[in-house]
Amino acid sequence: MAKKKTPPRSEPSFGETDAPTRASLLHSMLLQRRFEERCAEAYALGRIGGFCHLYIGQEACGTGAISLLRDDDYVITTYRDHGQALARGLTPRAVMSELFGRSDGCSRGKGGSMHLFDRNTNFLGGHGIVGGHVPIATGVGFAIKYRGTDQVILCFMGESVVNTGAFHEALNMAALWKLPVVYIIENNRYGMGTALERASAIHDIYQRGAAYDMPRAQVDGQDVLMVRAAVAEAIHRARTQSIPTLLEVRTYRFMGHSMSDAVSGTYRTKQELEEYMKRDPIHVLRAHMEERGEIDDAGMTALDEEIKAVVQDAWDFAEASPEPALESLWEDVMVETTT
Amino acid sequence: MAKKKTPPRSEPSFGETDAPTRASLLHSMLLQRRFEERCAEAYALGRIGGFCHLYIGQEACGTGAISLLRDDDYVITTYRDHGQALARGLTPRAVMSELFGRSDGCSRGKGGSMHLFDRNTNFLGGHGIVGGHVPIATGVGFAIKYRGTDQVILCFMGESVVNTGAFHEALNMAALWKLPVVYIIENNRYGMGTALERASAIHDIYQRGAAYDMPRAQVDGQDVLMVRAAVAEAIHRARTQSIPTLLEVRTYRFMGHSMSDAVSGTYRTKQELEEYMKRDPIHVLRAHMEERGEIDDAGMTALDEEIKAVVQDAWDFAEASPEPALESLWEDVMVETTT
Amino acid sequence: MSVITYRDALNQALREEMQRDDRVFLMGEEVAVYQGAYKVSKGLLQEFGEMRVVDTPITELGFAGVGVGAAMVGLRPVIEFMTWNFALLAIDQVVNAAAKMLYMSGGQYPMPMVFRGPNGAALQLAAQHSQAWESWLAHIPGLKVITPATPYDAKGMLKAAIRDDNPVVVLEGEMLYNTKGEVPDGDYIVPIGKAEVKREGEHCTLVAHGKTVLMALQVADALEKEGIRVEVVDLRTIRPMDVETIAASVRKTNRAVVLEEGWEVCGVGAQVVDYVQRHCFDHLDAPILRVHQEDVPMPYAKNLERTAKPDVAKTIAAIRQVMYLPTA
Amino acid sequence: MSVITYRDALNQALREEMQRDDRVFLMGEEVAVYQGAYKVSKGLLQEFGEMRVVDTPITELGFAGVGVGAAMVGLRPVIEFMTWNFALLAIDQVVNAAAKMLYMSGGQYPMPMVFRGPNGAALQLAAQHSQAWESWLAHIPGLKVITPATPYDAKGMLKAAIRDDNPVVVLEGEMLYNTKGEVPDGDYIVPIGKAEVKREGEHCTLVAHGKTVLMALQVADALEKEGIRVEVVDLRTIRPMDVETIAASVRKTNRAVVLEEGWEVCGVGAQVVDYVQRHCFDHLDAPILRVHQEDVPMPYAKNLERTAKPDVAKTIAAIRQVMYLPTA
Ligand SMILES: Cc1ncc(C[n+]2csc(CCOP(=O)(O)OP(=O)(O)O)c2C)c(N)n1
Ligand SMILES: Cc1ncc(C[n+]2csc(CCOP(=O)(O)OP(=O)(O)O)c2C)c(N)n1
Ligand SMILES: [Mg+2]
Ligand SMILES: [Mg+2]
Repeated sequence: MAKKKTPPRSEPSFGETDAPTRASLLHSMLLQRRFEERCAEAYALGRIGGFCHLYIGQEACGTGAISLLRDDDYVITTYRDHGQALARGLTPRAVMSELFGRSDGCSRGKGGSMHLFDRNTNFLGGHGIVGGHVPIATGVGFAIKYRGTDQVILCFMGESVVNTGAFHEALNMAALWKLPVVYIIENNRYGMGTALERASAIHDIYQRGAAYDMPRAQVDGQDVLMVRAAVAEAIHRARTQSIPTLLEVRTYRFMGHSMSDAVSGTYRTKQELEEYMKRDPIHVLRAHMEERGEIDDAGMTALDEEIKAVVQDAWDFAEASPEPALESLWEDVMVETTT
Repeated sequence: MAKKKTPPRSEPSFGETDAPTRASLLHSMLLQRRFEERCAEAYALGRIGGFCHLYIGQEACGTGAISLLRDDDYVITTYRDHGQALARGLTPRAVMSELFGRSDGCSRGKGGSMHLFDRNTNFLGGHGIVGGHVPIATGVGFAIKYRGTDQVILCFMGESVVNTGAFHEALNMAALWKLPVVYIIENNRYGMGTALERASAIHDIYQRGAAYDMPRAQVDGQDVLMVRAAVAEAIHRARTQSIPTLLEVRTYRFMGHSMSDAVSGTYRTKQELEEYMKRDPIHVLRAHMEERGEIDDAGMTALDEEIKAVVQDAWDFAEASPEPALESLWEDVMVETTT
Repeated sequence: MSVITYRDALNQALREEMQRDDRVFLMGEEVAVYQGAYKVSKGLLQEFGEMRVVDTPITELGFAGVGVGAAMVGLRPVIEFMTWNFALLAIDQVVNAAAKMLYMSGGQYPMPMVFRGPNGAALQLAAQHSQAWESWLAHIPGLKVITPATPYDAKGMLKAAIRDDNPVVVLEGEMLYNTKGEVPDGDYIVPIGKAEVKREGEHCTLVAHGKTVLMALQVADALEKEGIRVEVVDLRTIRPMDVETIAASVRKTNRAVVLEEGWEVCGVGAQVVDYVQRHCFDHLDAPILRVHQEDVPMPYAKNLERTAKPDVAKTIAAIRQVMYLPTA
Repeated sequence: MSVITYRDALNQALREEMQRDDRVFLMGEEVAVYQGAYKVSKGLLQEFGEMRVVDTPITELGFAGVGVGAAMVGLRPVIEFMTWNFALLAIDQVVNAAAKMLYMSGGQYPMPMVFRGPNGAALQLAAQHSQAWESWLAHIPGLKVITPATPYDAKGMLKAAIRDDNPVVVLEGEMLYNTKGEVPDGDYIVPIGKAEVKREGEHCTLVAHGKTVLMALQVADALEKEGIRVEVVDLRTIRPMDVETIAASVRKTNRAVVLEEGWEVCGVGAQVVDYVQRHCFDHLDAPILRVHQEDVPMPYAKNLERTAKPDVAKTIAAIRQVMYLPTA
């Protein structure tokens, strides 16, 4: 069961990103975007059911952070997990099949949108209880230290999580025991309909890290290169010194909280939404690349077409994937013990 | 059910304590000390059962803080509640009867050492789940604000509590909503056998308040006059501005965690204990009073005799108090609804 | 009388009780600005203001405790859990504080409060969001536990719960919120602790509660066509359970099936079976059978979820079995 | 074989399993420096060091979650709750994470972990510290729940639990830790899922588990003197329950009483009753009776506590009643 350790590679230096990396970041972000646009469509058509939380607008956070990981590192996140799953390398086919509730889904159709898992890429889910996965991340950090490897785990969460008891207990332990965990708060300003300012007594929430003497920073979450720079530093600290970090990545969600929530109206205005949408993370990266002459309109169109085809393929694959066999209902409750 | 509001009185000015007040502080602390010495005896004799956590060494914390309250204010605390109950004015008879499990006990014999309650003095218990009473205190603060009175609540807790999720959730809400609660951490350096430094990532734990932008301070908990000064300021802020405060009162327990824990050995040394015992809060206050010529050896002896008689009376009363009637087992599960 | 939804019935109950008694307030996640995650509290913020309709941070343990504290000093909190799945985080406050305060204090501190929210599975919400907690809550002395099945009962019982001086757990259902029924416009109370025979019959007793009552009525309809008359007993209150109404029915029908949406082991049905065999031992013509969720966490896939849940067909099969009729 | 205490039996199991497999570690409050609140982990810190015997802050939810995370990536955590009363704070991690991870992930993430600690009442610890949680835990698919009653079973079953690739809940008892019995010195396993007839008899089946097994044996002794031979079935595992062993006994005795220390409503006994009436309907000569804690929070006063708890006299009365004998 012990994980094989990948050979050491050179750490990307802080803040630096080369052209191929930028291209792959753009590819990943655009894939997430197009993928989720089709999710919205599939939801409307009843192909996807239950709760479905889209990541549109926040792609730079997960993409930038995950792009820095080694294969043997870990990722854990909330129910808003499609983007990070794709960024981590789960195939669009496996994810779409899961959303469609099919047997080729990454969780065999049992998890659905909120519970994407993939052992191959160390993608530890997809968790539905707000705050619940934060102690789990701390536990993975503990296991890494226990084994003495130099892996790290990224733990993504929404900004509401900082008010939960689970967050507090988990961060105190990680700091106390010096565990290699990078806690990444994706501060999209709202937890469902509750603005950060109506839920937290402090508004610069990375300062919650002060309560644990934990290294911390606030980052522009719409610029994937800034995210990469900040996360690279945190990963480096985790990997080489086994010290955790708390990062607040400031972002915004362009869609409703879930598919059943209106995009704007009750708790945020259309103007506010439109203002934030001007800083679409895909446009921000594209602008960086255009400046450097790395992409033009034609390139962008070609990329888009390519990606749309990939997403269409995922849809077709998912649709063709069989429903789970009814007997599988009773499987996976218990595993056969072999020891 | 609405509480009658006591007429406004002048707030004690910060830090000032007059001679009669000092005398009454000494009386209260010595009463707690002698009372609990007899508790230890009663426990050894099997008169008291279950868990029994003594307050010896920490008397200045509760005594100083509670001495500043109005009758209509509230107190809530942990299982280590004998001292604060007596300081709040529960009679030694009612408390001893409760510890003996008798019908004249302040909780009718149902609560025991960890669950002293008294509606007459707004003593809201005596709670056994570490951290559990902290949100309850926040709720009392909420109710005060809801009603628009100028009451306050003091919430006592051990230093281990700052690591619990309940603490975090409760303090964030109190700060967010500006509630008149004074949270008083009695930092006696150990939670059972775990030294603060092995449980909390920061050691100046009043700084946990920074995570909620809450006014905070650290106080010498062996000097009742210092405690009074700090708590007076916090109460004033709560009463006049409805702003909560987090106070860390540095103290030490002279006994084991509970009656079943050795006084020293496993987790702290005899030397450490003896060092701390030099700053017995009763001696510290007595020295203040001797300096001012307010007490001498004879006065002290007389006071001690008087108090010992009161405690003996409590013991005799408790012993004579009948066991609860067996029918009472089924009472107090539900109250008859009258509305 | 108007025909309104279960959701609006709850909303009326909250509004009327808040108008009637200014110690009553509503607290929980998204109850105010958002008008309730399931819109049960629609309009209440506007009518009663933000001190009485209070949005909280995501802190189930914390705000349940805030409710306990407020109740201790005489307010009458209604604590909404967005769903009861999340209430697991708060269960220490429900069980160790709310349910025990009166007892531990020797009768000094009643807890006039309500914990409410949707319970059980909706559609395809998967394992962490599809759980029914009535058997857990009913296990605890010091709590009352109610599961209204109709808009009429929802309004009348929530009002009773808010006026009760004890902690009352109200288990609603996301799948019930849109169901409709006749509801009196003004004030009325449906007492806690009384089951109701929702349909009379003489061949078999079918005990249900909450959303399975609707399923039970469908079952009764279907079997009626074959001449089998099923008596549907709606528990309405799980604790304290109205054993007499159940027993009276079984003494008449001599057979019983218990239907619930939760899991089997130590479920509500097990307790009903225990009562029935003790009270009706000599009247039983067949073992009592139970219908419940399959013994697995809830899966996401539509076909698996459908198979996991109790349904009309499974219930009919159980009834036929206790009647020693061939199962289709 | 040596005669050792239940506490030492657990200690041996932990030590041997930690020697056998370096993925096994123990975590909880006071398990290391303090040697365990009840000294179950005595000497382990000294033998295995602070990475494998880990003191935590008071954070039941947090450290249960740490265990889940460690198990996800292949360690085999043993999480100690100082008592199961405090585990209510952690129950979300036990139920929503540990019990569901394998299922939600479609079989990818087994949870080879143990949650253990003392359960139920000791002496005069009052309402918040005297609760028995087996029925709650047994309700949850995805968990195994065991309640060893003797030192022999304690060692053998804890070893089985640690080697199990699924989350196993081990309910011990503060009142059991000092009890003594014969225990093999080396390695052996008592399999999870098998009940045991601890005493044979033909007149009545008495089903018990955990510390009530000792009470059941006293009951059997006492009744033996009157010529009533009671068969004592020790469940040992609550989930999955060994229905066959119970049913076989009842088919022989035709009567059953179920004894447990927890509360009545939806307790373990209710489930046993449900199984027995379904499997032995035609064999039962009397309704099954249950003995359990009175339906109140636990009081502090000695006389009240004694009255609240199940005991030998109440159990004898129940057995006499199911045998239609006059109750003394
Ligand atoms: C413990 C718990 N309480 C409530 C919920 C319901 N809920 C799901 S998401 C959510 C808001 C979370 O907001 P945030 O953490 O900011 O993440 P975001 O959705 O913005 O990504 C809530 C209240 C839940 N899933 N778990
Ligand atoms: C939630 C919970 N976990 C564990 C315990 C057991 N316990 C009782 S007191 C205590 C230590 C508390 O230490 P601290 O808060 O510093 O208070 P002190 O006893 O020093 O006054 C522990 C672990 C408990 N009562 N509740
Ligand atoms: Mg958010
Ligand atoms: Mg302490």
